Amino acid sequence: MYNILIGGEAGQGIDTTSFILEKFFKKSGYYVFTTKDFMSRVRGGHNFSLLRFGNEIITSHSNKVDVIIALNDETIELHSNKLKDNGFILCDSGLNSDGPQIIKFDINKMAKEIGNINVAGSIAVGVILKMFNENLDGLEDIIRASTKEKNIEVNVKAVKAGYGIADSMFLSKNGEFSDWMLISGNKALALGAIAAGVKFYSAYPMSPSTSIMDYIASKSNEAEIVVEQAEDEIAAMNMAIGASFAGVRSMTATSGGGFCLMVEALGLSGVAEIPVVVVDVQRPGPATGLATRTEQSDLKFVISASQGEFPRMVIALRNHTDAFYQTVRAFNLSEKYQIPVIILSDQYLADTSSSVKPYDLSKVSWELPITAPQKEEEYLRYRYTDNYVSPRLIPGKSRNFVTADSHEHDEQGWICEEAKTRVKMVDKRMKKLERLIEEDLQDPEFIGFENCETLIVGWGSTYGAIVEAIKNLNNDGKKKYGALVFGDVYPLPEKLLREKAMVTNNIINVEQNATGQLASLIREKTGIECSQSILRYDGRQISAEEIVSQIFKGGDQ
Amino acid sequence: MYNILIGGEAGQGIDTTSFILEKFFKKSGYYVFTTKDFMSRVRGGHNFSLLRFGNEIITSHSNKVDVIIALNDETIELHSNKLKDNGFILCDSGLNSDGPQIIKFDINKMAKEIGNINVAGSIAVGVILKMFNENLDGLEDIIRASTKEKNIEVNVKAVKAGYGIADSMFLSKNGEFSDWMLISGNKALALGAIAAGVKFYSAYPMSPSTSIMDYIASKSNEAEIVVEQAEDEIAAMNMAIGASFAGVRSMTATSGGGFCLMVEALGLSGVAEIPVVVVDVQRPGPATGLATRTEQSDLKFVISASQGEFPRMVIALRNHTDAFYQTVRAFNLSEKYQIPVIILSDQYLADTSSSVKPYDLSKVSWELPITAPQKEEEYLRYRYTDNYVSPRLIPGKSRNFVTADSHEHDEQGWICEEAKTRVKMVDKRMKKLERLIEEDLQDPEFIGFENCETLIVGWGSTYGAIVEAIKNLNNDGKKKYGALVFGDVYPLPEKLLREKAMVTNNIINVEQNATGQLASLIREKTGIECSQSILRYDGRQISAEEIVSQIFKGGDQ
Amino acid sequence: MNTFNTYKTSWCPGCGNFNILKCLKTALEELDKDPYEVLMVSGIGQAAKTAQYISANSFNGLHGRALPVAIAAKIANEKLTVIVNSGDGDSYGEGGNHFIHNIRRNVNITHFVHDNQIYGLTKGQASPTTSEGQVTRIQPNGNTNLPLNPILLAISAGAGFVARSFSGDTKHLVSMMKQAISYDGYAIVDILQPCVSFNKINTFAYYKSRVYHLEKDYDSSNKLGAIQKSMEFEDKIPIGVIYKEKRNTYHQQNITLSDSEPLLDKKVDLNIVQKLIGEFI
Amino acid sequence: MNTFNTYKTSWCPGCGNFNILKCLKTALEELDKDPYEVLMVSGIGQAAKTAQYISANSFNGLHGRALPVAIAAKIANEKLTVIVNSGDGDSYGEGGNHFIHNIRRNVNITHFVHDNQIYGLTKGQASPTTSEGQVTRIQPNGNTNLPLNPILLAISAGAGFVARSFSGDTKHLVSMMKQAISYDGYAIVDILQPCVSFNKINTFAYYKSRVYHLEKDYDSSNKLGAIQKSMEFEDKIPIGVIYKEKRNTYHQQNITLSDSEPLLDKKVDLNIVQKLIGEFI
Ligand SMILES: Cc1ncc(C[n+]2csc(CCOP(=O)(O)OP(=O)(O)O)c2C)c(N)n1
Ligand SMILES: Cc1ncc(C[n+]2csc(CCOP(=O)(O)OP(=O)(O)O)c2C)c(N)n1
Ligand code: SF4
Ligand code: SF4
Ligand SMILES: [Mg+2]
Ligand SMILES: [Mg+2]
Repeated sequence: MYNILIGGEAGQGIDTTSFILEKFFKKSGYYVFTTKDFMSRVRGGHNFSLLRFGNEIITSHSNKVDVIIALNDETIELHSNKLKDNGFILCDSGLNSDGPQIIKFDINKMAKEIGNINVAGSIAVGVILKMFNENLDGLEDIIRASTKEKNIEVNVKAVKAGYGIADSMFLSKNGEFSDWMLISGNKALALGAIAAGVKFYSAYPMSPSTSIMDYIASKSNEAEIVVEQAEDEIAAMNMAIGASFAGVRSMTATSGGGFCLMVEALGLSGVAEIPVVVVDVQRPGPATGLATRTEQSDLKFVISASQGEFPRMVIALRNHTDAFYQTVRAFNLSEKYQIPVIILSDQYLADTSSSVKPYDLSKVSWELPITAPQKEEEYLRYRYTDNYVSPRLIPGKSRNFVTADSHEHDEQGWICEEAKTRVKMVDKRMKKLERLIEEDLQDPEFIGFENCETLIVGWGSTYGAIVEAIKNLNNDGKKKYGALVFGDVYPLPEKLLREKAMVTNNIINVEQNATGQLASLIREKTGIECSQSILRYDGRQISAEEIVSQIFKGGDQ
Repeated sequence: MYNILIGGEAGQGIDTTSFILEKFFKKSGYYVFTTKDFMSRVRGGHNFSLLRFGNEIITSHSNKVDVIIALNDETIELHSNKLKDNGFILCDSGLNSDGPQIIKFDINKMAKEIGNINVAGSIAVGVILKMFNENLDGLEDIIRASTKEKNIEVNVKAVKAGYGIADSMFLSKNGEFSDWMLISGNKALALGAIAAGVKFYSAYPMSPSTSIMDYIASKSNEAEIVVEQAEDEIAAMNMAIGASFAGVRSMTATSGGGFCLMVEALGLSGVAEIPVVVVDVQRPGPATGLATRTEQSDLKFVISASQGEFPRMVIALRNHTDAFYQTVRAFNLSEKYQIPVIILSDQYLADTSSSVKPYDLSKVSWELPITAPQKEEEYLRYRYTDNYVSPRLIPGKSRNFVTADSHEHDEQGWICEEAKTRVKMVDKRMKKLERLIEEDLQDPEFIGFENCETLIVGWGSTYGAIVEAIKNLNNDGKKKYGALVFGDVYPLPEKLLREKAMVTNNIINVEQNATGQLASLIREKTGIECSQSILRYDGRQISAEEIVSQIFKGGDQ
Repeated sequence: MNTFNTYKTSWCPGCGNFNILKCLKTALEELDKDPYEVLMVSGIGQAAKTAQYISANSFNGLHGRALPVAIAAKIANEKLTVIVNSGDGDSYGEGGNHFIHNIRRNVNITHFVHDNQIYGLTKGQASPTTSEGQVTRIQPNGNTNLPLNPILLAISAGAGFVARSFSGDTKHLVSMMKQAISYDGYAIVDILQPCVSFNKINTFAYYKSRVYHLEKDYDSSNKLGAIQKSMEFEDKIPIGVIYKEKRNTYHQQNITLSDSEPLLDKKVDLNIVQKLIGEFI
Repeated sequence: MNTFNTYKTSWCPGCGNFNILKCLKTALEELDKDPYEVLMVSGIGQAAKTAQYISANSFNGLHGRALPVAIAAKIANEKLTVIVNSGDGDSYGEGGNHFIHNIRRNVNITHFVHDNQIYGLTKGQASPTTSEGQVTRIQPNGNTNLPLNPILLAISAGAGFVARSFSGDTKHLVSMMKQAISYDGYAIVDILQPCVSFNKINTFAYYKSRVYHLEKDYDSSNKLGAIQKSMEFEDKIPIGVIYKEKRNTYHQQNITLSDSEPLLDKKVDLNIVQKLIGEFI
């Protein structure tokens, strides 16, 4: 397994550089996992990518680096401590930094000769490709996919030039992942929505959710989807609800700040029993916070958002497989129970690219609105039924009137203030959740020794780091470790958790927030207490190494 | 103690009728407690008031009624089951209803003779006043305060006419409450804000919060306050924050739906450390719900509202005393810790009038911004300090620049993405809450037997009913009961609760919601479990009688 | 056949809303609309209750948020006749941002604003259209905000059909409603409506004595003239179609919708999804 | 003495924001403003970062919400010179409702909109002022919304000072800024600004070749003329004070504020509170 860090300023082409490398490594069979760390600005500052690849499945980034491609001195200052003993730094001869592990080439000079200083990164790509013994087949196509037409030629030249000046250093490999997909979390989610049949997507741009809209918009013509950029998030959410009411699958995505503005309409979806899927790609708050960084601090917010009480479901995405399949499932459960389903992702997962087994469309099915036949004059939109869900007709599609009401209402959907009706309607709505718990809730994934002495609990995108940490901890052999990583977080699936809490009461929660939100949700719902918390809330994703070292620091080894 | 119910359609003058009666009873020394039950419409439907009065302190309404003033047949149909055995119904001879307890007068005919059918209620008032042996001194002034100039004369005539046709029936009394105040929950809150020095009040109308704005607006000239009706709740909240930043005490009030729109700015107040007081007068949700009814279902929402994590305080108002003093305290704590403080009230408390001991202004003090002297060039708005609160200068008031930032920022207030600073700033903010818990958090009020066998827990406006229920339960003598009623709900004061939970583990939560939000907050924070839940969520307030009967039904007697 | 029934209302006797509802029914019936293909959308307020009082599909959503729901429903199913009935507070106050931006989108829906120049349901606070100086419960010294001129604003934001009418002029209102519903694009009719309970200034008599029908030779296609006309709102208040222009609709411009197969009839094509998956391999 | 410094910026080289910031400093210095009495308010976006780059008091709030903060700060302390710098997306998109309604309030603040006709910070989506047909990441078939005309809208909503300028015309921009800051009431300057990274249509050259100074004899007090002028936004784009009118300000009309003692200097009078308590006895 190798780990390459590419660092420089915003605008120096770090994205393109890592994109090209990714593609080559994947093509030749490696499993690839690339994460991005960038500032909230268009030019300047310091950004970097971490490109990890190897012949086995990789579930998270690592801060131990084999190669650093440094497009400026700052990169070396900031990251040389991450370099492994046998690692090296690749940079232009013009940089000031020096040291035994630094290898300099005349990259900038070559770039100028080729005619564009911005292709320095591509020259470095060439150097790396040669070092890793890649062949340059398909170079032009890959470059075409990552840059504008007019820049293709110079970049091809640049890669070739870099390739020419280096020597191969690493053994060739024989990975099996060349026919897997390489996809980012947000694109995987967007693809899931398209497969689920989303026909109306409304949103207001907000990092780190915007690339979902980007992708769906770019495919809107072929997939016959209407993508509407709303004037604000209030409109985005109300539009999604309106379109869903009228009979198409709809979705909106945002980050925490935009979610705030959707909260009122979330309750509308709840009381009016209109399916809708809302994605919150989390970033550090409060308020504007850190726009391009990662955090898992909206859990408690989204499970309690909006006044009053109504059923909702919250699914946290753990990885690029979840991002696709759970999005499809979100649409189906939203329809089945006529409730809002919130998908929680975060900047880490959103912007990370990973190899993933091609999505299997035979696993995709579509829950349709129940339209139990009944006599015309008897249709009641909010009819009390045995399973608490009322038939949902589509307005204009039958000779029945379809209603939706934000007030408390009677079975017909008219405002109703009667005490008895109020209680029956609240109960009808809340019971849907009980049914969901019975029929559809998924237990967290268990990893590690069945009879573990220490149990890690986590949720969402820390999945990958936890999986790797458990593997390393258990390889170590001193103690037996296990982990439960939650995908469905609300309602909280309690069964497996309670079972595991019987096996050990040494439970450690790993979360990307300051207050341990999952741990307190677990305490609230089950009374189970975590004995240690590993919390990271500086906007950077925790790694497997860090989890291991924190566990050891906490005295647990 | 007596209990009068006045019922009829919206527009039939129920408010005026009960206002006049209230005033007379209070004047002659009774303790008065009036609740209102009305529909979300301006005319028609069914509304009623419950006027309870007596020579002792009354903390809640009761559904056992001595007298019903029925302005229409519907009132009799709906409420005659509430009538005590020795009670009676007063109505016009023209009504269809009949029965041994119904006393009819020619009220409508008399009203027509006086020249206005709408004074029927006032005639009934006259009848009642005579029955209760009141004298009519001050009649005209009281009527003036409740109606338009042009209607004063007919109403005076009407009351006198009613007075003339009845006989006195009840003993005269000697109450001590004539020099107490008679005030509604919302007015008490508004008065608290004025005493606290609110100078800027921005809000968007929303039942049941609007009467706070009404009252402050009506006193804005004399108390020198700017009241601004915002274009929406987003503006209301951002305005309040802007004015506070610039140096005046500000407040906004709304109900759950409007609070949704304030959620993003709540986080702004949190991260920018700008004091602000937000009132959520709860009504049943979700969404539009039941606009003029009561519920306590926003607790979990407001304690987790907004993305990210930041300190906030939530104070639930228990009664008309709290409404004043806790509002003053909210302003002070908001300033002391530079955090948003949320006041939770509800429609029941908001619209209920009660006698209350005149507020003592000597108990009112004002926390001022800390402006620790320092050298000009050294001022840092977000300086790290030993007590986590940074000096808060007012822009333009010194030769220092004052900043506010919604991003994560450094001590100076500039955008900062550095990991270390992020962690220090999150810690700085969150530690303010720990300090608040130590220095300022108030334990719930305990009522009943110290060594109780059963402990009731509740919060906010159910206080009065719980107090009365505990009295009745303990009078009964079979078992020992106690209750903890929370005012400060977030952070949750745990000390007394933990003590009491040692005394008994038979704990019953009484709440006006469907899911037992306080109970789950308690479980989350302390692990303490409630063994029974008494929940009411039909939009009507629970009474002491109901609590008692539910407890007995739950097998606890 | 195409009869629109009225359910029980909760308005005050004498309220202008009654006649607006009646005119709406007449207009729909005269246009031969099938009740099952009509969708009434509204926010919250007295006017907004209209959706609950007429036999058609209905969406009674959040205060201020009728437009986003309405346009999205129309996008989902263009066969629906989508009509918004809502108040001045709802449409221009809380919903102001949607008002401006949906004009720009030009989805083919109809927007009837029951403009009583007051917040009725919440018992009488100034709305965006309340007159300067008018005293209310919250504005005890009189409203100091410049009243919003919805006609002027709608034209300025680019609306293609902008009309004013009066709840007390049945024939005129029915005609405006029919034209607005028939217009291909976003059409707004600002309907002056007395609120007998909370607006004692802009009464029936007040409007009655001021409104006049646009001159016979009035040219509603002249934008600048229309803007000038829209500024008349004092002693004389013109009613009629103040501005009308042909504009491309949202549906005409959107590639997915332009084939006029309703969006809700389009099915997922798994071959396309499979192709998209392939692009990542 | 009254020097406004610039802190380190994070804008792209070549961005129009640099010159807007420079002009702002010049304008403030030439108006002899004391930096400690200036409050810069903004929302979120590239333009909105302006508040962070100039030595003055600053409030960098939420996306779209600069105006409510700004007017409230001015109400609290009228001695502050309150200036909003924010983007077209921030001011007209997310913040559209505050835009319209704060014009109606007429609080004496200044609003500089850095109008690059694009969402810059979020990397290039259509803003309300993006041209029809312009292709962006989210509008791959081209923007179909009618662009919002901020000048026309501001005049229609009742603004008393409405100007347009161009980031590339230093002298003009400084002059507009000075006039706007000096105007007694809400003043808006829509500043055309190239975004070199995400708007490849409305470039420096594009604006440069189109903008022209208003004719010498242009009458900025004629509302209808101003409205007509505001509709010119194609091959030729007029810059200058398009409309100006004297209007009563919020402070002049509000009884509490009309004595010109700043609100923040008014203290609670316990005698009055005691009197109010008495009213309930
Ligand atoms: C988010 C939110 N804020 C406030 C309200 C309260 N509210 C209900 S209707 C209304 C105003 C109604 O005025 P208008 O739209 O003019 O309708 P009218 O009653 O006059 O017909 C308000 C403020 C609400 N329901 N939701
Ligand atoms: C509630 C919310 N929604 C969305 C965003 C994301 N966002 C930040 S800036 C911006 C648009 C900026 O465009 P503009 O105001 O034109 O400023 P520019 O960057 O072009 O100067 C958006 C959508 C946010 N910060 N908050
Ligand atoms: S309050 Fe006014 S608008 Fe509402 S129903 Fe009564 S008269 Fe009509
Ligand atoms: S993205 Fe555009 S607006 Fe933002 S700094 Fe760069 S050039 Fe300027
Ligand atoms: Mg109205
Ligand atoms: Mg912009």
